[in-house]
Amino acid sequence: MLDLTDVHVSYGTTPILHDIDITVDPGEIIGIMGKNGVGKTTLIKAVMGLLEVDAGTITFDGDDVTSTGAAVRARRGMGYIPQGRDVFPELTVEENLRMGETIHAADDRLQYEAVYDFFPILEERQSQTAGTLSGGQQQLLAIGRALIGNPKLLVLDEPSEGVQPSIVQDITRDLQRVNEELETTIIFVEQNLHVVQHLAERCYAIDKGTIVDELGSDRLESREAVTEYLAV
Amino acid sequence: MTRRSISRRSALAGGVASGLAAIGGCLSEGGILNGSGGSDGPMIGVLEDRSGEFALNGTAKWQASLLAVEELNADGGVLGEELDVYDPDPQSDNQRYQELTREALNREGVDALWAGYSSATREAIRPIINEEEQLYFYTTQYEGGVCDRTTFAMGATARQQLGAVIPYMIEEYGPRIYTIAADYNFGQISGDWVRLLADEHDAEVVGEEFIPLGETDFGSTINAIQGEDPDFIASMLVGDGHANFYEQRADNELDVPMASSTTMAQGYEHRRLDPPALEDMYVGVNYMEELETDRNAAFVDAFYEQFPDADYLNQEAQNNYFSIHMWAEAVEAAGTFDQEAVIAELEDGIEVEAPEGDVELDPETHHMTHHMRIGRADGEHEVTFSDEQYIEPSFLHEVGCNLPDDPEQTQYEPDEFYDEI
Amino acid sequence: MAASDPTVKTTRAVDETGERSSRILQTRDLHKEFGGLTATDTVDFAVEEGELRCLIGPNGAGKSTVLNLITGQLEPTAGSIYYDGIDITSLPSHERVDRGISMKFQVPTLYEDLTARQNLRIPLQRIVDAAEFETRTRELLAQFDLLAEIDETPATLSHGQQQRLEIAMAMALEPTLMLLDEPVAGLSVEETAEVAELLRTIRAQEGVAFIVIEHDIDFVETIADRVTVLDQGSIFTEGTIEEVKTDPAVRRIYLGEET
Amino acid sequence: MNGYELLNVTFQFLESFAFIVLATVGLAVIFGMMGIINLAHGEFILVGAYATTLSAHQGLPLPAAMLVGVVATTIFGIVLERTIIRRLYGRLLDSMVATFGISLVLVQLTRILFGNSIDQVSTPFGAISYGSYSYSLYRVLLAGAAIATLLGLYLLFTRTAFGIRARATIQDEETARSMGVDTDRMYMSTFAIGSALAGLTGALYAPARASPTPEFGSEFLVDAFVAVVVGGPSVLVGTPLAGGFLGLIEAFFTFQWTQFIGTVAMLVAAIVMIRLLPDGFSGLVESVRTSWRESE
Amino acid sequence: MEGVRMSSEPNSSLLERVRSPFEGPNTLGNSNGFWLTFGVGVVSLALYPVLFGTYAAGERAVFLVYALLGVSLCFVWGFCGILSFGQVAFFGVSGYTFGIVGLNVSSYTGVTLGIVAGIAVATLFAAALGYFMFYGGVRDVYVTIITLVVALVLKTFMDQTAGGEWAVGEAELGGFNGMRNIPNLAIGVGDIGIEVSRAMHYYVALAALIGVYLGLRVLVNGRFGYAMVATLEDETRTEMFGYNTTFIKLVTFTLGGALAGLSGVLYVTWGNYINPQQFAITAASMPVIWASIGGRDSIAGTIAAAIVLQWIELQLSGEWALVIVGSLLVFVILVMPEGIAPRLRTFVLDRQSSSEPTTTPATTEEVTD
Repeated sequence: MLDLTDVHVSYGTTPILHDIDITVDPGEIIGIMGKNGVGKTTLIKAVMGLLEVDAGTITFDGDDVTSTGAAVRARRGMGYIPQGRDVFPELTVEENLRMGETIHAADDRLQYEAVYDFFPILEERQSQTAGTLSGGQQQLLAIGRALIGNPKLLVLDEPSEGVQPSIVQDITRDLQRVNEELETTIIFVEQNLHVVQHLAERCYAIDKGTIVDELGSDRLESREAVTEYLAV
Repeated sequence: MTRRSISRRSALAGGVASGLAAIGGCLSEGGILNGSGGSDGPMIGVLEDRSGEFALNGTAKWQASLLAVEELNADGGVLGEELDVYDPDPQSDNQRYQELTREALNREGVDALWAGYSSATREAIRPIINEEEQLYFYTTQYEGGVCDRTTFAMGATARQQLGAVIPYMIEEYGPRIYTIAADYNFGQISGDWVRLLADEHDAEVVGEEFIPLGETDFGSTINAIQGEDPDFIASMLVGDGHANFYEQRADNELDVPMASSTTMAQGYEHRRLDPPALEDMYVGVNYMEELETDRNAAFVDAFYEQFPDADYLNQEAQNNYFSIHMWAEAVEAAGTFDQEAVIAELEDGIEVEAPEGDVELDPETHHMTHHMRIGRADGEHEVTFSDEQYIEPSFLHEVGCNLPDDPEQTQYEPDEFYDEI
Repeated sequence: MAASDPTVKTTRAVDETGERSSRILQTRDLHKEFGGLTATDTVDFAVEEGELRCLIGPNGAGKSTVLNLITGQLEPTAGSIYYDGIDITSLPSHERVDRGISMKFQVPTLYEDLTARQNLRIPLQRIVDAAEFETRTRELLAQFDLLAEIDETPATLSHGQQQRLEIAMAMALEPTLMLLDEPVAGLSVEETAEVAELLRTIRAQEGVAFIVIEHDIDFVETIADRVTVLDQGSIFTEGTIEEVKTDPAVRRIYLGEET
Repeated sequence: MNGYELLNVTFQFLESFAFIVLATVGLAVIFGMMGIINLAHGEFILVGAYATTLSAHQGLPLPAAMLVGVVATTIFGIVLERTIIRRLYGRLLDSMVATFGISLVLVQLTRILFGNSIDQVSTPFGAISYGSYSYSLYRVLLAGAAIATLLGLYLLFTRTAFGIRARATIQDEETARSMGVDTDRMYMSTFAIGSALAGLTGALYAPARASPTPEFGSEFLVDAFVAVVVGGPSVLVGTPLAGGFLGLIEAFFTFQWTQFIGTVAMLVAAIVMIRLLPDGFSGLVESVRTSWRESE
Repeated sequence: MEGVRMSSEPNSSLLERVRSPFEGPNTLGNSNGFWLTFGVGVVSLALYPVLFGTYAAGERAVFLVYALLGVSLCFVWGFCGILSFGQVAFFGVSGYTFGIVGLNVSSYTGVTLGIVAGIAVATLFAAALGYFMFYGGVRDVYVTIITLVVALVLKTFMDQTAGGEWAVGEAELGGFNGMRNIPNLAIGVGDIGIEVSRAMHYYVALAALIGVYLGLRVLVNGRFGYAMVATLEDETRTEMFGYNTTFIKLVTFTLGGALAGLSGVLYVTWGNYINPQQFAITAASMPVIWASIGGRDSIAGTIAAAIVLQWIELQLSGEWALVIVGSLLVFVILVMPEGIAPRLRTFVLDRQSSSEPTTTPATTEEVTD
């Protein structure tokens, strides 16, 4: 589904990422964990095409998308859920969802009912402007918005950020349901222990701008193995 | 401008010689590389706008000037020499006018100059012309009052135009006048003349509004006129923006007749605007393309033969045309292109066969005695003429302008001489 | 070393109660909202003279907001800031700088067209005479190991050199409180160690107080006297690095586990 | 002030409001959405007016001629965007200089191609009479057209997928791109809409003005710039408020004194407004909305 | 003046010491080649009246006057990031003020006072407008639009000052027709003084231009210049070095107004005339065009562009003139957005580095400013 080979990225003159190799198979839920400031967001933006890579290749669904822009990647089936509260704050919930229609304009587009079925709160708040939602609701909206276009791959940047712990558990469950019921592949970056342990089937650990470890489901169950890459 | 400031400025200019100019003693006017410049043969300068704000009025002036020169040259030239024309486009830009005027006077050494549509342009270049004592023809109809030794005003003055049309309107429609005029020198002096003429004919100005140039909204003006309900409107509006008044007058179905000194004969509004915007417009003019005389028919034919795409042959174009011929006659009579001799010849009194009729130059004031007519536009914008009079430039006589005896460089304004204003 | 304006630094630190105190900076109930979202909530925070304080916390905890409130780039919705005993809450940034607060931004923002020498001149010319430019420039560059790069423009400097030049520029103003926003972000291990060494040296020599925002806990460990942990816009806990590291609550806020 | 005079002021207000709004919308859309100051805005209006007038002369009924005016200006805008403007995104000041150059060229080309003026199309509908007064019906109806234009823009930007994408692009271009929005095409379409609106203004005023000349567009420029500044960055909120505010000031002072005083009062009010509200009316509305939300 | 020298040469020559205050990183041209070109430029401008005569020189003096107006914009825009369309406002206000004083006090005293008054009023006007904007939080493009609106308001106002009620003493503002018979430039008291004739006006304008040019070079390479350029590049950061950037912008804007005022005085004394057209949008755009084309951070480039463009406009006549000028603008903006002078400098640098690869290690050689 998604392959990153030997990817290097810098921000201005500052090198951020180097020698990144990641493979995601269809239907998988892949986590990328790391502490603050190790380059997680940079990595996810490079996956989405919002940052250009200096070197290396990115293939998606069999096509080389290294030099394709974000808009094209989105229409090919990448659904992006940005960090924090990056919904369009001035648009209503419904308008935000309609933005999702541009993603992966396939015939089997998800109906709004289905999204509302997943996230009933969004139907309740349909005509409210997104900026007035709580952090957790905004996160649900961002996920719902991506799902409207029925993407092949969901790309999430720290879904737990700015969200209360109890809601984080709900979001984790919702994402698992999405993966099971819609067969959507998921890749996310995270530093929240709960999300990493409960959502990821397989997980890469990132530190100082490069992949330092890869953890299978067995090691993910070990709290010590995971906290090594997350804790303070 | 008052005479005092003029004389003071000359006094200052006198100080130059003792000043810095001495340092520049080694500098020649022409320079090493430049030679004396100018052409060998006779040349006139024609600075008329073909682009910018006044292109609408200036283009025909330029075209008619070229026609006159063409005719002179076809006829063997002036004093047997082919006449050249220096005619760059000043683009309705007064600074460019100043530059081009200096260029015409100093580099090209023109024998006579025709330049400028608006009074603003004339006033911008007149100091240069005065400094060089250049023979200059200003051909636009204007507010009047310029009494200047080397300047010859060929257009009808406000006094001549309004003097024809205002009394006619008072007679025809009644004594209550509402004045609307462009808010600058021309409009304000014209407004003074309307008041003066109203006073002379026992009429009354019931309302007066001066409107900034370029203004395009006249809703409030029209409401104000409707509030006063005058017998007729005296309109001295100027330019394209102001033409909107006529359009809006028709929209608002304001059917008060209008008298004007500025409409139709210059900017051919009766051709450009859809009827009946100018219905019942009466304008005091010395010339319009529609004038039905044989002499004019020949002139119009010649003009459109030369310039088939021309928009309109306006009053100012005719003035340019006849004054170039008049200048050529004066040169022939003087036997030289020397400007002083030509001025002396012009001041001797000269008559010329203009398309508007035979007209005379008034030696004392350097203005023309014009055939003034009332042109009226009907509901279809057809123009008819009536009430032709031969009117002298009387205002300058009254203020004592006598250029052959007292060569001055002034512009007189009526409010300095009449208490009624 | 002569300060620019002797009057500003002669006052001994006095806190808002009028008592003499060794606190150089004190905030009271600092509160900042952005269009309805609370960025910081009742932050009470004090820094002692010459102390090196690190500010840590997860993304979005409000660390940069606190820094910007101290420098005056942001205006608080409520609360006040005392510096050296004076209420500076409504002072414009440049006047706070005059009182001895200096700041190094996260992303290097050197003046692109100027050489290292000329970059340094921008802060230097505010406090020394033209005659001293060259000596002071060389001193500073030597201190930050950049003397060889004196005529280089930022584009030709390495990332680490750029970070050091920025710190040198902030230090040129001879501050009493220095704010650093992620000084080692994007630096290699060796470069990080160099910066840590540099900060320790400056502190020892000049007695400057520091507030450092940093994610790199190893780096924090090597430099910090005390650590303040921010979470959800409030101070979560404060203490030595050892105390904070072993505090299970701190681990929880970082890992997102429920308390 | 009697009843008739009140009607006079009302009509004058409606006329000022219509003029300011219609002069501004095209400029405001392009500035508000793309951050480009189009100094050739007046000449876009000129294109609309000329296309309308010339096709009316060809015998087209006025509504059809107006449509031609709008379409011609839109196409013209798209061509300019693809060839020149596109290269100037993010270069605000350069785009000002370039559009000024375009403006010079257009005015003079119009003169070369069509002469110093073209014959006018007369104003339809006649006048409303009341007491001794009357007012042109078409000019009053222009206010309706202005309101309809604003309403249309409102619907376009809130009800259509295009509008939502356009607004999303302004709020957060990066996220919009990651939602599959082709922002380059977004800009082209926005420029086309701005051009169409300028064309509409030209088409609507072609019959309400004296014969069009190459300087036709410059009449709209001052009001347009003033209203954009007073309105602030948000077109939908700013333009009607600026039109209403400036129109009221102009109408009142014009009624009380003269048209000139009205114009000067409007300009002075604009400058004072900018001092008080650097982000214009839409900034004010935004902060009122924020504080209202907080107090909830 | 300047303690820091770019060259690390210990015993710098006299020439270098003379040059040093004028050089620095904030002006593009600092090399021998540049100063040679500069010298050639000054000498040829000085020789122009000798070669082409005093009439031609008197005529072209206005090019230099307008170049000075361009410099006033270049200074505020290129060195402090304030794009002002209002330079013509200060220019015109100064011109009218000079006219009012000069026409009322009819002696050399009056003219001398007029010069002072014209520049002073323009300066105060700029200071007031700048205070209003910068301390009112007006930024970026809104500064541009406000300055444009101010110029247009002045035009609207001056256009209607035709009536006698708009006379200030002897001086009639004249409305659309403009103010005429403004005295020539002179300095003196009472009847004793030196008056500048048209031909000499050229040299006065040239001297003013060169003086302003060199003065500005000293300024922008000095303390204040560093502060200006720092403000231009990054306002927040500069604020954090303790600079009051709002004040720096105000001072810069005010100085720019004073320079525009100086050129306004030189303008009215050149043509003895001024009208409201000087405030119109076309006039207001001209300085922006010169600076854009010449290079907004290059004073010499702006001067050259102002002179050359005015010359081209004068040479081009006929209906296609404006089409050509307009197209030229668009072309230059598309092809060399930073302006011609910086582009030329890069070109010369490239050629030098390719032709002499081994010599002159660190010193950058530039030819244009």
